[in-house]
Amino acid sequence: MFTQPIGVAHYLVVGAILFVCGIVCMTTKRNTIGILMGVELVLSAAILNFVAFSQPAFRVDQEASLGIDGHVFALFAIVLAAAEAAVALAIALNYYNNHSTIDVDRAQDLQG
Amino acid sequence: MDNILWHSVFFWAFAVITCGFAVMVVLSDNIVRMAVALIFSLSGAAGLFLLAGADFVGAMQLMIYVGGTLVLLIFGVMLTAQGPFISLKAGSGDWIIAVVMVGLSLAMLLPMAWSVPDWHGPAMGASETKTTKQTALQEEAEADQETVVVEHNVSVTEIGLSLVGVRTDLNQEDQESGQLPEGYLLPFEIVSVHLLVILIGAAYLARAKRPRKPTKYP
Amino acid sequence: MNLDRMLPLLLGGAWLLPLLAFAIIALGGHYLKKTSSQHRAGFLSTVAILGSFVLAVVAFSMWVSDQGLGEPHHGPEFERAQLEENQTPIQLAALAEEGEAEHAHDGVFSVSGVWYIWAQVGEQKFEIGYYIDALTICLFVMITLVASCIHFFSLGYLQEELETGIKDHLVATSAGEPFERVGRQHRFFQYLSLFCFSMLGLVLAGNLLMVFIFWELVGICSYFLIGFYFERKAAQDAANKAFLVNRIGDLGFLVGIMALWGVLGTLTFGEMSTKLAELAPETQQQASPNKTTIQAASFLQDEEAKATNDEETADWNVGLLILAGLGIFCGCVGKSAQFPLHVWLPDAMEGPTPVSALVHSATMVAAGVYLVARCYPLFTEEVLLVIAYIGVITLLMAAMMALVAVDIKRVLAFSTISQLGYMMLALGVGGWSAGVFHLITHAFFKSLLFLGAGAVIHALHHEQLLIRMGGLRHKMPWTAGMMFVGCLAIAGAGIPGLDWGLSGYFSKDALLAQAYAFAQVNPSHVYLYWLPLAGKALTAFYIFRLWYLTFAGKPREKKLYENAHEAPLVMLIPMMVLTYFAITAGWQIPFTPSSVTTILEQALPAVASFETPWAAALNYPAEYLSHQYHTKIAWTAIATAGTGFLLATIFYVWQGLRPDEVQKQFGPLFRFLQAQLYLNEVYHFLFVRPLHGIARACSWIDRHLIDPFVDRMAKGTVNLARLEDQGDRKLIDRPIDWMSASFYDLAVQLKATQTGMIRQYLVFLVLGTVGFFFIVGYLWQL
Amino acid sequence: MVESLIENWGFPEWMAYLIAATIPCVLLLHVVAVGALFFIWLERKVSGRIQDRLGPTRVGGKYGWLQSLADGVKLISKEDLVPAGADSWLFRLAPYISVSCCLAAYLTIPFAYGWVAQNLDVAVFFVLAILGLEVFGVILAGYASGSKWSLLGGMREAAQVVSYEVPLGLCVVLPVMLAGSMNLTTIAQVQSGWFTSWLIFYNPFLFVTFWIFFTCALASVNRAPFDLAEAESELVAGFHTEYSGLRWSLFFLAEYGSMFSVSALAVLLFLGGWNGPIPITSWIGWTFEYGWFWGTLGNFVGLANFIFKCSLGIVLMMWVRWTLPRLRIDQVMTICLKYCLPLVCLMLLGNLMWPWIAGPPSASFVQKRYEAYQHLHPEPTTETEADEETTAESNSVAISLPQQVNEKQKVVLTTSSTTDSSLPLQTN
Repeated sequence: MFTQPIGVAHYLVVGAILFVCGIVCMTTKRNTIGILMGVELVLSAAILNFVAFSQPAFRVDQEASLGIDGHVFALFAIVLAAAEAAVALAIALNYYNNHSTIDVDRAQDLQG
Repeated sequence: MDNILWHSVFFWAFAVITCGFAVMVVLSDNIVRMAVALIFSLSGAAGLFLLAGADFVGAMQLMIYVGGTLVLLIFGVMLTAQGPFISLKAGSGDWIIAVVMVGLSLAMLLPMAWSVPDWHGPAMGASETKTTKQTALQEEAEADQETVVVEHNVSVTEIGLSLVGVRTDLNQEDQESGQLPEGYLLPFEIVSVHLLVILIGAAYLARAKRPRKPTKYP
Repeated sequence: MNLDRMLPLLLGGAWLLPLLAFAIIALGGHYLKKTSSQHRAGFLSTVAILGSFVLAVVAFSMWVSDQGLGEPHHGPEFERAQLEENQTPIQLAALAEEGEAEHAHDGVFSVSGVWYIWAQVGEQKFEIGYYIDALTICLFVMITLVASCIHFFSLGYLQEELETGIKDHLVATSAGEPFERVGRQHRFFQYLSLFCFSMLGLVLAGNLLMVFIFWELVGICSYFLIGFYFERKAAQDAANKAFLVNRIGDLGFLVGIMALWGVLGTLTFGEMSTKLAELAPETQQQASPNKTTIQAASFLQDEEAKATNDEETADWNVGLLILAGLGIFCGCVGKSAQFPLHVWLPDAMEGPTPVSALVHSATMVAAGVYLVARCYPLFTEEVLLVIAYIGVITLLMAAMMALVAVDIKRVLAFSTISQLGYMMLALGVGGWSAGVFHLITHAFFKSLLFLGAGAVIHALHHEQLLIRMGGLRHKMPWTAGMMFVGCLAIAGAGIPGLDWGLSGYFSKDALLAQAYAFAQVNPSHVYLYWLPLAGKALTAFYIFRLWYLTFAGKPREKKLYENAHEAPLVMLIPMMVLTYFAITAGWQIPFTPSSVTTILEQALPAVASFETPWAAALNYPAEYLSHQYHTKIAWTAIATAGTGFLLATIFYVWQGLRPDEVQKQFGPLFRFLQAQLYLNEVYHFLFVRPLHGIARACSWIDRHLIDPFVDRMAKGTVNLARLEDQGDRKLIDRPIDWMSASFYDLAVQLKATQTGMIRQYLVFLVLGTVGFFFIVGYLWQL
Repeated sequence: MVESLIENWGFPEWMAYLIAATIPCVLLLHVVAVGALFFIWLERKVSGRIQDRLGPTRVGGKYGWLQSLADGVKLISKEDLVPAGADSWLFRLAPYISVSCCLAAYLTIPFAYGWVAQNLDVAVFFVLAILGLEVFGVILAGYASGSKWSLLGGMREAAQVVSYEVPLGLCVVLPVMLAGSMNLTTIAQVQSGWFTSWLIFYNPFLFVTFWIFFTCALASVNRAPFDLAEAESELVAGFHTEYSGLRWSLFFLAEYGSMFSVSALAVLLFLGGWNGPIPITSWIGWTFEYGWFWGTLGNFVGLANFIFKCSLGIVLMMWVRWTLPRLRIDQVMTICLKYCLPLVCLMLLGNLMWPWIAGPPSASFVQKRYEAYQHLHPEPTTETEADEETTAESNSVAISLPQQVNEKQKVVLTTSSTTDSSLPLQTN
């Protein structure tokens, strides 16, 4: 296990686990901020994949790596995730002001 | 023992931290503990970034994600918590659905992750080569193992220059011929403006409102 | 110094300054009124007119330095020579024609031009232009000077209009209380500025059409100003009357303008004389004294008829020229309140007194005289004769009415009419410069008299009846003194032996001398001399009657007398200025042989030289020829005026004759005069009542013939619309309603899928994505 | 170091790596621990002097040298309490987060040339990030204590640190801009020479920025007058009200460690790092190029310089603490968002405009920057031609971004032509 070099696939597996955890977090938490945390996990998984794909030493065909592009995309993803968190948090606070709770199951005002 | 690759050791350590705390995020009912677990999980991810040669992305992850966003999150938790240790537990039905989704997603994602031999890492692809081209590459890689294992760290300078529109990682000939992209100046600007808009929007959304006060019409 | 360039600039500026003030007050009057310093509107207006005055004086001095002051024609030596030779009138007339021919081609120096062409029809242009000669400049100076004085006076006179609550005792509300209203000094000054603008524009105008425009503008200003106290019924009626009566005159004016257009093809003053010169010789050749009738030919003669019938064309030209002259004079009759159309002026005294002073004595009513003077070359001899006779009738009639008037302002109003009659007479008998000279002197002393009257009225808190005044000289010595000077001036007081007198002395003297000369040449028209002379006695009588009743004797109303007070300085100083000019306007300008008359004579136009079928027997003596009669006329005139003065003194000071007894004696005449010859009633019977009848008939036709038809149409349309409405509902609305209802039902059924559960959506999302990848990843490959 | 361990000493590879990793760890731990002991003692003495008293005088002699150690012993021997209402897991965890973050910041701080645990390219950024993480310990402590005082303290700390991170980050941008690198070693090298070449004296904007940086650093390490999180007059003791014993001393340790690290950052960014005010070492040739021994000796001088400057910074912080009264929370926010932030933005703009005002940077500065860059990315010696060319350029041409780009492009391209395998080349 420790004698083998690491490849993209390893990162992908870690990313998949993070992703799945995020999904489960989003579906099982009733707390708005819990859902936000799930989103962060999912985004983190995506960023992990970007970074993994941009490291040429992680794959056989080194020329196929993303290089700088992957890093830049990862950066953009982080920045946008921060922005998203700010807005979502603002929405959550607003929701809490109006409903005195942050339970998303009660947020059914838009129900059809 | 001599074959131990320290890189792999640290990878596994960080992977375990990341995944373990991610699972803790899922399993914990206390929102603050979730947040703490998330912090560790994301910090572990930052470690993975550093291992993958993405110093700057890792630092960014720590700075913005962990240092900024999560502080905000915890702030939100504290502002909106009714009791000291609030927990909103999910029903068992939710858990069943979640397990089904976990199963389905992993069943999809893991085989996909392992489906491409190229992605298995430099040393593991030898036995699973399928095409001649890949075989050739593998042989070349094995022949020059030292070169392969040397990692490439993308320097901050390169990223910074690419963000202002100069790609230093490409062939100059290709750049001069105008066939390659010119960097990320435009997306960078768009993201900046986007951030500004988000800031204003968030401030607007979160500002204190007094719904009880009747509106006075002139 | 370039007169051509500078004069239009200066006078145009003087003309537009009041417009600026008007615009500012009109747009910002509300603001100006609200501020604490409430004189703002008044000051603005006053400053504007003062600016105009300064510009006019500058223009005048430029003119004088360029053109000189003018010289008396054929100095005293010539006159003496003429007297010695003791020529007969006929010979004199012949001489006159020679002299005239000399003078006619001296040429009148004038500056004319065009600022803007506002319409062009084919070759014809309608221009905004100017025509500046000595007359224009003198009138500019006079108008701006008098207007400045009156603006200042108004600041004092309309002081109470600054208050927010004014009780108008002449208007009663339904509750019997005096009507209370907000003061509107700014409106007053707004109208005053607009008036000054219009009046200056009228004088500056370069063509008759422009004159007409400003003519109407001064008319509307007069309407506004007469109706300034529009809450009062009398003021409303007076304003309407003035406006309507003026319209009658203006109709004639318009006809005259059109006729002139037909004859000359131009309305520009600068081009008129040349066009007339083109026309004159031809007319003289073609006209035959025997032809007394004009064939009734169509205006729309075709080319052939014109070509073949030159004689007729010439006759037409003369006829049209007469028509034009009469028409223009008709306008002047309306504006200058001459005999048949004079009825509006006495009523116009309902306006504030400064208005009466400026508009209804000094300037606007003089506009008619000015127009006659300006269009002088156009008038044929018949027309001039008509003008003279109308003038005589007016002056005598008005003077008699003034004898019996009891309202101080009405006396002055009749006096104004009378004096305007004198001017018309002077113009009608060929005394162009005498008429215009009298116009200028009259402006000074009449506005002085009006301002004095205003001061009295102000002092007595709007009491205007002469019989309630008396003895006011003790309370208002300054006003009394200056009024006395004004009375002397209008009566024409002077010392013939020294050839010294007040302004009226010179102007009336010149005027009567010209009438005398005319009567000498045309013996059949000798009344044109005697009647004005009689009028002079009447003038002296009524004006001193006014003065005695107001200032002399004992106070008749104690209460009024007690409350009376001298006018404030802001009112007195303008009066002093006017007094100065009322005394000196006729004097020679120091160190020169010239006077206002000589300056005016620089613009002396050639007298019409058409021989026309009807008045071939008339002779017009040249004006300078009348100089020989001056001494004689002066003595006569001063004698008649002295008679009038003496009579007035007997009546009202020495009480030798009792006015009420005389009144009883001449009861019918008295009532006839006091009712203003029953002219108002006659007009009412002749014009107003038939007009009402016609209106009633029109109304009946409207109600019983046209309305039912319109009603039927409307009903039919409504029925049609109902039908269409039904079609709309059944054919169009129903399918659309059905469609929207079914969509609504569909939406209601579909909304069940929207649970509002975020986590549920998420599950669907994930399952969908996973499913998609399964399909893509496994099925697709197969 | 690893190679020498394997080859000279015969260690197995894994043990060599282990040893090579342990040595810096232990050294750094000592810096923090001993430093904290010293500074705690110093603080007591300084506060005593400022308040016109003597401070500790008994333990360890006249100056009370061992007072801190005695305190430490006392604290360790105290009972470790966990309140019944607390979330015990988080309560126990919080001090460790604080102290480990504080320690982690030392990873990338160079104490002298080359004496750095991890010579990261993004060192400045990394330090800031780690310092930002430290706040978690405080927040968690505040939250997990189950006490209202603690919670309020934690909330204040969170708001304050999140806000002050913004101007702090912007302050750092200025030196980074000038040095053209985020590597702390490079930034320090750029400031070598006389003290006038320290970046604080580079232009007036940087001078002002240093003081803004100092203010914001005070706030971000939660020192007076910004110590709202532990305002004893309002919140008893703020976030550590419920703590006692060793855990409490860990918070204390973390505070002093952070003070040292922000001082180090200030020194490295603005005050010349390990460079003395007078370049004596370079005159006598004790540079790392001269030889291992003399270089090391020179480095020790640099280390002394560095630690002296850091200590000065800390004394300054103490001075401020015992001089200024504590601010209210709204004043703290006002200072950050209404004064520091606009001011530092202004300074940033001013620094950008500086070449237009004062002309291009001096040739010596450009030369130093180029050399620092060369140390970071050593060029192959064979490429003399490119070297000369670049040096000439950097000597003669004024500072401007395109020129920098050219320089770096050239460097990168020359490297890529020799070692293909180490650089990614996208062909598609």
